[in-house]
Formats: sequence, structure tokens, C-alpha cells
Amino acid sequence: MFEKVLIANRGEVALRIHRACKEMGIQTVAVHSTADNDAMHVRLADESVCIGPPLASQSYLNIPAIVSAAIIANADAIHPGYGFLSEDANFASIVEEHGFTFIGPSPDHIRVMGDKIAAKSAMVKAGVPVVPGSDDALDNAQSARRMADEIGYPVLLKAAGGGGGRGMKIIERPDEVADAFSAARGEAAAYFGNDTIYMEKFLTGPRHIEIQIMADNAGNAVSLGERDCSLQRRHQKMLEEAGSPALNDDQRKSISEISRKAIKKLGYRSAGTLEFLYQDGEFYFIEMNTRLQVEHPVTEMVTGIDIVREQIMIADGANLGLKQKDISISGHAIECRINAESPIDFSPSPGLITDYHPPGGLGVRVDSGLYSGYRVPSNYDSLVSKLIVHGATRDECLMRLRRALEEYVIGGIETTIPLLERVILDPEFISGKYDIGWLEKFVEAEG
Amino acid sequence: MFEKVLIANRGEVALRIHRACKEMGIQTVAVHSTADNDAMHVRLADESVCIGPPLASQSYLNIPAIVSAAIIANADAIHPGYGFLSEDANFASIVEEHGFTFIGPSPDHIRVMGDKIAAKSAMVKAGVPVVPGSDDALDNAQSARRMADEIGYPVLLKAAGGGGGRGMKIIERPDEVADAFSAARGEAAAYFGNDTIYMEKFLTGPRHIEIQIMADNAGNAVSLGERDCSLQRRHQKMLEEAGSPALNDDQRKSISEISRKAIKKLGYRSAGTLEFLYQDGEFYFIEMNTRLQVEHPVTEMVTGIDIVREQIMIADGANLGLKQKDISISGHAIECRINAESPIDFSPSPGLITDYHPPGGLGVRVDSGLYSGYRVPSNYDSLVSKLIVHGATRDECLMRLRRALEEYVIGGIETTIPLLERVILDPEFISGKYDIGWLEKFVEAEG
Amino acid sequence: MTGFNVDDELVRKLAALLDDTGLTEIEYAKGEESIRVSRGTTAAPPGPAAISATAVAAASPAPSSAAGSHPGAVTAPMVGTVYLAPEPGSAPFVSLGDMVIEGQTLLLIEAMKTYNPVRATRAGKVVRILVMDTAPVEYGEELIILE
Amino acid sequence: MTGFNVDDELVRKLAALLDDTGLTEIEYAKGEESIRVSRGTTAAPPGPAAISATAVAAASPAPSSAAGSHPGAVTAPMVGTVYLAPEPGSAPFVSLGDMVIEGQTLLLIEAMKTYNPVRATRAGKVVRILVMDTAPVEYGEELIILE
Repeated sequence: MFEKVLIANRGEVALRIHRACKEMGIQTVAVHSTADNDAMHVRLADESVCIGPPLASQSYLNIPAIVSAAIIANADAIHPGYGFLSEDANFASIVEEHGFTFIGPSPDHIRVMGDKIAAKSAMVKAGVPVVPGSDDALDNAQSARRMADEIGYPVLLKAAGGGGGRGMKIIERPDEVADAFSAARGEAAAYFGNDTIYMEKFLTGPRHIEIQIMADNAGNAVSLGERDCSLQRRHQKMLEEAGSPALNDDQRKSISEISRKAIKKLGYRSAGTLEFLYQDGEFYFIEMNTRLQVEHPVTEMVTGIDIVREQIMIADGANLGLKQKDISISGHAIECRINAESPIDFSPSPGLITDYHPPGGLGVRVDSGLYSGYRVPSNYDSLVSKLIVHGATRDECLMRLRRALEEYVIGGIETTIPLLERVILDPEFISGKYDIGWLEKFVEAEG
Repeated sequence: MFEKVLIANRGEVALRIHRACKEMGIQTVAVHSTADNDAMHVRLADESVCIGPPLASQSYLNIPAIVSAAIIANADAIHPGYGFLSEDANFASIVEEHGFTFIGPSPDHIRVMGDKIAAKSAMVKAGVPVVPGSDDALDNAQSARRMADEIGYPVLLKAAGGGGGRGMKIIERPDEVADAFSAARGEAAAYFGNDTIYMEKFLTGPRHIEIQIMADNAGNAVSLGERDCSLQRRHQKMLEEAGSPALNDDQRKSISEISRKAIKKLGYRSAGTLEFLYQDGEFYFIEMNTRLQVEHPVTEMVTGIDIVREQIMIADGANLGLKQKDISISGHAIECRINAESPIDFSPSPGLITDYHPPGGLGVRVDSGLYSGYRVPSNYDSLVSKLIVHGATRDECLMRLRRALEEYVIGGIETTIPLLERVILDPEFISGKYDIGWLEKFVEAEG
Repeated sequence: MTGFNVDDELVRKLAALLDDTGLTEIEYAKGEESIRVSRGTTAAPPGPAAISATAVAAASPAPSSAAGSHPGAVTAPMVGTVYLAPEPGSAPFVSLGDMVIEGQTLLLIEAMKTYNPVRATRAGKVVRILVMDTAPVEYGEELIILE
Repeated sequence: MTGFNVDDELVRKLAALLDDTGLTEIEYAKGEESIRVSRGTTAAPPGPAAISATAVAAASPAPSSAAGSHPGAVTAPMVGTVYLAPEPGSAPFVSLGDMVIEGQTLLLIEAMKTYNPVRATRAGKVVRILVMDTAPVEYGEELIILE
């Protein structure tokens, strides 16, 4: 087993990794910028190395600094966390070239999944459903009509050179195809100087559902079930559930098994997540994250599996101690992301934490580097705490979440707790009937 | 369902009950002495009523004050917690006479189990093993010898009128019986004016193992498995485990089933605990607690069952939603009791909490009313926090406990955290080979 | 051994200097001798406000602490329901402006069907009646103020 | 024993100087005599001390914050290993007491097999060398002090 692991990240995930290491008897090295001298994981780590100034490009994204720190601290392995260098295939290669173990998948898998086209193509080959559409440009209105009839309405026309909605047309009915096609082509030519047009299925109100997978070097692969991350604002997830209130057992087993088989076929190693859009009983692969996810704790709460511990074990060469039949989902879990920002206009709110009291009791977990007297730096992501709650049922979980949010005291800065409290009291949210556009509408309606 | 529950207790258990109520949509009424005006559960409760001065006899043991508070607050039910009035059959009767529901067993069951002789006799009838011995006085050395041969050596002679070790003799071998009997009789006569002598089996190094049971009004009864509470100092439990490191699966199933059948036969209702001494593969019933136990969370962690919630449901007339076959034990859990006292000489250490930061992350639960700026009153029990940790295995649980104790910051008062940290590093403790005398020896050896 | 010969006067003088100047530490050395005096800042308790932010208001007012109470306040000796008159419809025991003597019954508190008289702890004039008839009261709650 | 003859006036003067300058400590020594006065910052943040009680010491010293660093300090621009001489066995780039000019190489920091010269940011005299040859350094760590 590794004797010493360097944690190439900051904030709550650095603390998460530190805790997993300590629980395995592994020493930890925290690397940090000067803005994080007083961060909790830096204080708790066995060793710490300052690697640069606050600017991430000169510290948490600074590959030579991180590798040098690993060398001088004599670490055995590097855990990249999420964000920063966690999906940088080049970083993973350099780490391995210097004789350290990268706690994650192979650089090749990171590279393939980092390229959306290559990832989609690899997943199609591995039997994973993707958003139906034309891989080639549409020549004329007739071929557009044929394609639309094949995919099923509504469909979306997109300009190859495009963006910003220009050249995009939604087609609801067959008789709209011809006009829409020429309008889209005209706009595309006018705005981008390129009239190439593609078509794909248009999802009117999809949910974001993802599958947590885990695989070892020996080809064993398991699925730890789904997470529903449809509650998003500007593509940022705010609250995640396991399991999804939208799926029945057949659906969750089916997509779970499709994902498991795919990563087994791909020869993937370590933890990873397949992200899907889900609508009307169908799943459409969008991308794969080749790293730990922010929302991994909800899966830990319902499966009882310590995902970071398993990552470290697999990186150390151990085989998965679990088979698919050993994995059972127990109860329901929800994670709330608590950000240091205004719950009204989402402006950042860094600063001194004057009071801090996390909720406790049965079924409540807090992953946070906050403490009373800590100063939240203005240089990084605003995520300062994750509140994760487990219950025997979704109802019980929601009631527990409500009382836990009420108990949570974070003084001195603004946080998104008041918004979360309002969201979980909303009847639509409680009913589970929300898609990826729901939160934006909720926030607008409030404003 | 109840609309409003009055919590007739203080400290962490009052907070525990408050949380369970809030998670069931039930309003809470905190009753408190003037020493607890600033207690966390008083602050969090929907309503609070001051019922008297700090002295427990005039507040938390003051039945008229508590019942009056229930009347003026218009509560539906009263939860007694543990300690104070929780095992006072008279209180339970008065509560019921005034039209409130007592969240616990019937007054009759409390009364029977509160009388050690009656409890033992009821348990014998219900098929529960007890410490073998003479129910009647021993007439002479010959009958003492016969009894000792029957029970098996070593045995203990006890004076009926006795106490303080006077008149007590341990007999290791048959040839010691005659001398020991006359010596014990002589001492008993001299010290207590009563030479009546009983005999029971002498346990040289027992463990304290208890079974958590739960039963409803319809006669459904389940066992939630065992807890090992052998780590004690002066009969005060300090750390509890579920399951016991001393039992194999057959043993735990056997005593669990014996206990379940007994309470079913007794027609018991609500949560309860059968306490046993355990030695050399045999269990000996000592007493039954007809209330919630301090250490109930370890059982919650391994079964996933919210015991306080079930208590409330049963009191409200619901049947147990569980059958014995639905109950499975998952992983291992340990609770540490953190007391406001010196970890060296155990002198009380009440006072102002200047810093407070509980540990977080996966598998860690904290039940505590402490907060930064709170003043621990000197009037009550020194228990100020319970740290409960769960792991897939006992080893994982111990490693997690270690890192959680390291993270825990309680400033301004002395606590038993340093002692707990030393205990869990001790090889004998880690091996699980400790009996009810172990901790006293450990503390002495340290001193 | 000569041991120390601690100079009381000097320590007291330096302590006074700390006070006057607001310093937290003074250290002074000369040859082999040195002295250092310091005073830790008395830390203000950070806490309660934090929690209270989440606490909901209690249904009944919190009892006034002894420190804050009026010197002439008569407080509730028990939880219960206040009765200002001996029977429904009859005149109250006391009214605003009444002069009362020590031991005079001011009101009743009913607790578990028992009516407990609350008596004046001293002679004086009833200047405030803080509770309504049939109101619930907590232990320690102020009922009447005598002057 | 003669004891001290603490100079009130001096203490008061230094206290006033603390106020004026915003310093938290002044230490002064002359021959056998020395004096130090300090003032704790009022309202110190409560947190870090609490946590640090559980934190283990870092392997390498924490970098001095900008506020506390010596004005003539040359700090490490990167993490790495210090080399005080261009090659093993050769003379060091600089020695104590040397006068250096701006831009002169003071030492090398090796990071990922690259040797990066650390140069004097100003002319001056080398009054302290704070690192040993082949020592690991953090970003921002003080290496050499020029005066």
C-alpha cells in the first residue's frame, strides 16, 4: 500500500481525500497556493508544500510545481481530485513518467473521453445510446425531412460553424422541415460564412442522470447506480439525488448495466461517471467524466461504498473487492452544494467565517473545509460545503434535509442555504417532477 | 400522527428527540431548567417552557412542572429520553392519566423491570438465561457445597443484608466451601446482624453485551442485534460497539432470538434493552432498560433504523413496519462518549466552550448540543457529545474513529477525547479482547 | 540557595503599566536578570448569536434572568396558568395602584388542578401587572412589579 | 539584589510607538539591557488556533507571509531543491558577507531536472543564508537576506 499520497487539489475535495488516506493509514501531503495557507486540509495534512501564488495557473494547474512537490516530499502517488488537473491526460502521463502513481484512469482513457466526438463514437461502439442525429451534413430539405422522420419530432437543426442560437431551428412537425431548413441554412451562411447544417433529436425537457462506475486493472467493473443531477443553474449542479425520482427499477437496472458493460469493454480503470440526458424513458449519453465527481457522496450514502478508498486501492493494484451482485442500494440520499454567494443574485461572497456550526445527528454528513475564523479566498470556485443527507425513503430524506439546513450556521458570508431551503419546500421539487430547466425558472420566478 | 411532542429531558438526547420529531413533521416543546436557557435543543425547539431552577429535583424530575408544561403547551405526547424520569412508572402513569401519550412502554412493564428480583423472575419464565445461583438462603456448609458443585466454580457467597464487600467470599475450589461459608456467615452476622447467605456464579472477567429490541402494540417484536459495552469506568460506559468483537454469528443470533421471544412473551411495547454479562460463551441476564439507551446510535448505524422515530410511531399506535427478516446488520459502528471532565483524574470540567469544530465526512455522526460560546453547566451529567463512527469492517471503523477524534476540536473545557485517543490505539483494545474490568486497569496503568 | 527574590512592587507596577498603555506584554532584561509580564486578552464569547440565527421564537417569552429582572418583580414559582381573581367573574386579588402587605395573595397559579397562591414577598404598591388572566407562565417569569 | 529599575517613560513611549506604527511588538537591546513590548491584536480570529491544536507540523516550514518577511529577503519563485553551487564540489555562488549586484545569481532551484537561477533583486550584502545545499524549498520560502 502507498505510504504517502500527494493531494493535488484544494477545498472540500482535498479534505475528502485526506480523510480517506488517514483511514487507510496513508500519510498525506497537501500542496497549496499562498491563498490557502490556512485551509483546513493543509492544517490537517501530515505535510504541506506551498506551490505558488493564488492564481490557479501558477499553483493548482502548475504541473512542474506539483511534480516537484511530490519529489521533495517523496510521495508515492498523486490524487488529482476533481477540476484543476484531474482530466488532464498530459498531467497523468507526466506523473507516471516521474515514477508516481496517478490515482485515476490511464492517460489514454482520459484523452479519449476528453474529446467529445471520440467519446461519443467509443460509447456507440460499446453499446451506449447517444442523442440520435446526422453525423454528416444535410444536403437538402429532402434529406432533412427523411432524417427528421427517422429520428422523430421535434428535431433541432444546427449550423456546423455555429453558436449563440444562430442557424438553430426547432422543427415540431414534418410540414415545417422545408422552411426551417432553408432559414437555418441562410442564417448559417450569413453569420458564419458556412451553410453546413446538421440535425439531432431535440429534447424538450430532459433530466440529467448519470451512472457511477468503478473498474479495476483486472477487468472487473461494477455500477454503483444512478444520480439525478437535474437541478442546475447555468450548467452548474446545485443538488443531486440517488436514486432518481424519475426512474423505475427496470430503467435504473437497464442503464446501469449498459454503462457497466461499456466501461468493461473499454478496459477502463478507476472511478468514472457516464452522464446522460433522460427523457420519455430514453437515455442519451452526453459525456464521461474520468474522475471523482463532486456529487460522489450520494452514491456512497446509498451503497455504503467509500469511492475514494476504492480509487486508492485500485490505483495501488488491488482488484475490486466487490461484484455487481454485492452492491445494493439502500434508502435515498441528497447532496446540497453550498456556495459562498448571494442566494438572490449569485454574486460571490468570499470573506471571514465569523460563526460556523454544521448540523449533526442521524443520516447527516458534512464535507466542508470551513471553520470559524477561516477566510474564504476570492480566488477559486465558490463551493464551500456539501451537505449530504440519507433517509430510508425520499420523503424521510427530504424532511431530514430540511431540519439539517435549518440547523446549519455559516456566519460572516452569504451562502446559497436560503435558496436551497426554498427549493426543497417547493411542491414540484418535492414531487420529483423537475428537469434541467426547472431551477432557472424557479430562480426567475422568485426574482 | 402527533402534532406536538414535549421533550422531558436535556442535553444531547433532547436534541436527538427534537431532530426525530422535526423529521416527522412534529412540533417540539423543550422544557428546561434555568441552567439550560441557552441549550441548543431549547434554541431549536418550536416552543420552550422553563420549568424550574437548576436542581434536577425541581426541574427535570419535577413531575407536576412537566405535566403543567405539557398542558399549557397543548402537547400530544411526552418523550422522556434516558435518565431523569424515563424509568419512573409513576411518571408514565401520570402522563397517561392526564391524557398525554407516554412515548415508551406501559407503566406496568417499567415497574416490573425496575424491580431487579421481579425482572429476573419474569425473564427466567420467558426463557432468558440468568446468573445461576440460590434463590433461597443457604442453610449450612453441606447445602452450600451441593449448590457450588451444581453451579460450577468459582462461586460467590453474598450476605442478604450486605454491601461493601462484607460477607462476600469467592470460592475457587470445593475444599474451600466449608471455611468460606462459616467466614461469610460470621461476617454477615457481625456487620449486618443477619447471617443469611446466598450463592451465585462468580464471573471472573465478563463482558457487558446488550440486545436492542423493539416491539409494537400488536405483538410484533424484533431484535436489532447486540451492542458490546464492556469499556466501562466505575460502571459508566465509555465506548460501545455494534457488533461485539467477542461473538460469532451463531452466538449473536441465538441471544438476539432469545431476547426477541422474551419481550414478545412479556407483551412489551416500544424500544428496550436486555443487558447481559457474557463469559465463556454463556449469557447471563442482569437487567432490562425500558427506555432509549445512550448508545442506541451504534445500532442505528449498523441497521439503518431510526430508533427514536420507531418509538414515536409505535407510541402513536402504528405497527412496526419491520419484520425480523428485514433487519440486516451492515458493517461495524462505535460510539465514544465525550465527557466534560479531565482525561487524567476525571474531575468535572464545566465552563465556556471557546472553540468548537466537530469532525465530518463519510461515516461520521456527532450527537451533541455543544456550540462555540455555549457554557456547559455544572449541574448535570458530564456527557457533552457522542461521536459515532461507522465502517465496513471493525478495522475501517477504528481507523475512521481515530481520524475523527483527531479532527474534533472542543476548546475551553477539558474532555475525555485524549483518553479515548489513547484507548483506541491500545493493542488489546484493537484486538477486541477486553472485559468490563479492562478500562479501569488501563487508566490505573496510565496514572 | 538564594532562590528568587520576586519584586512584588515591580510586578504590580508593570501590571499597572499594561493597563495604562493597553499593552499585552512587557519584557525587560538587564544582565542576568529578566522579567516578563503579560496579560491574555479576555476573549469575548463568539457563540450564541450564531445558533440563535436559526432558532425559532419560543411560544412563550423566555424567563428573565435574575440579573436582568426588576428588583420589585414577583416571579412565577412554577409552571402553570395564572388566575388573577379567586373565581371567574369576581374582583381580582389586586389592581394597579393597590398597596399590598407582605404575604398578601397577588394571584393564583394553577398546576395540575392545584391552585397555588403567589404572595407578595414585601409590602409595596402594584405598579405593573405583566400577565393576563388565564395566561400560561413559565418558571421564573415576571408576574407583577411592586414598588 | 538590585532588581530592575524599569523605565516607565520608555515603556509608555514604546507603547505610543506601537500605536503610531501599527506594529505589534518592539524589542530593543543595548549592551546587557533589553526591553520588549507587545500588544496582541484585539479580536484575533478564534478559529485557526483551535484547529492547529490538532494539526501536525508541516514537513517544511510554512512560507512567511508577505507582511512578516524581511524587506531584503529573496524568496523561492518555485518549489524545488536548492543548489548553492553551480556544480557539486565547486565554490558556492555567494557566501556570507559578499556584496552582490542586482541580477547576480545567488543559487539554483532544481525543479523537474531544470536548474533555475535565483537572482538578486537588488544590490546588497549577503547577511543571511537561510537554506542548506540540496534542501527542498516551498514557493515563497525565504532563501537569502540582502542588506
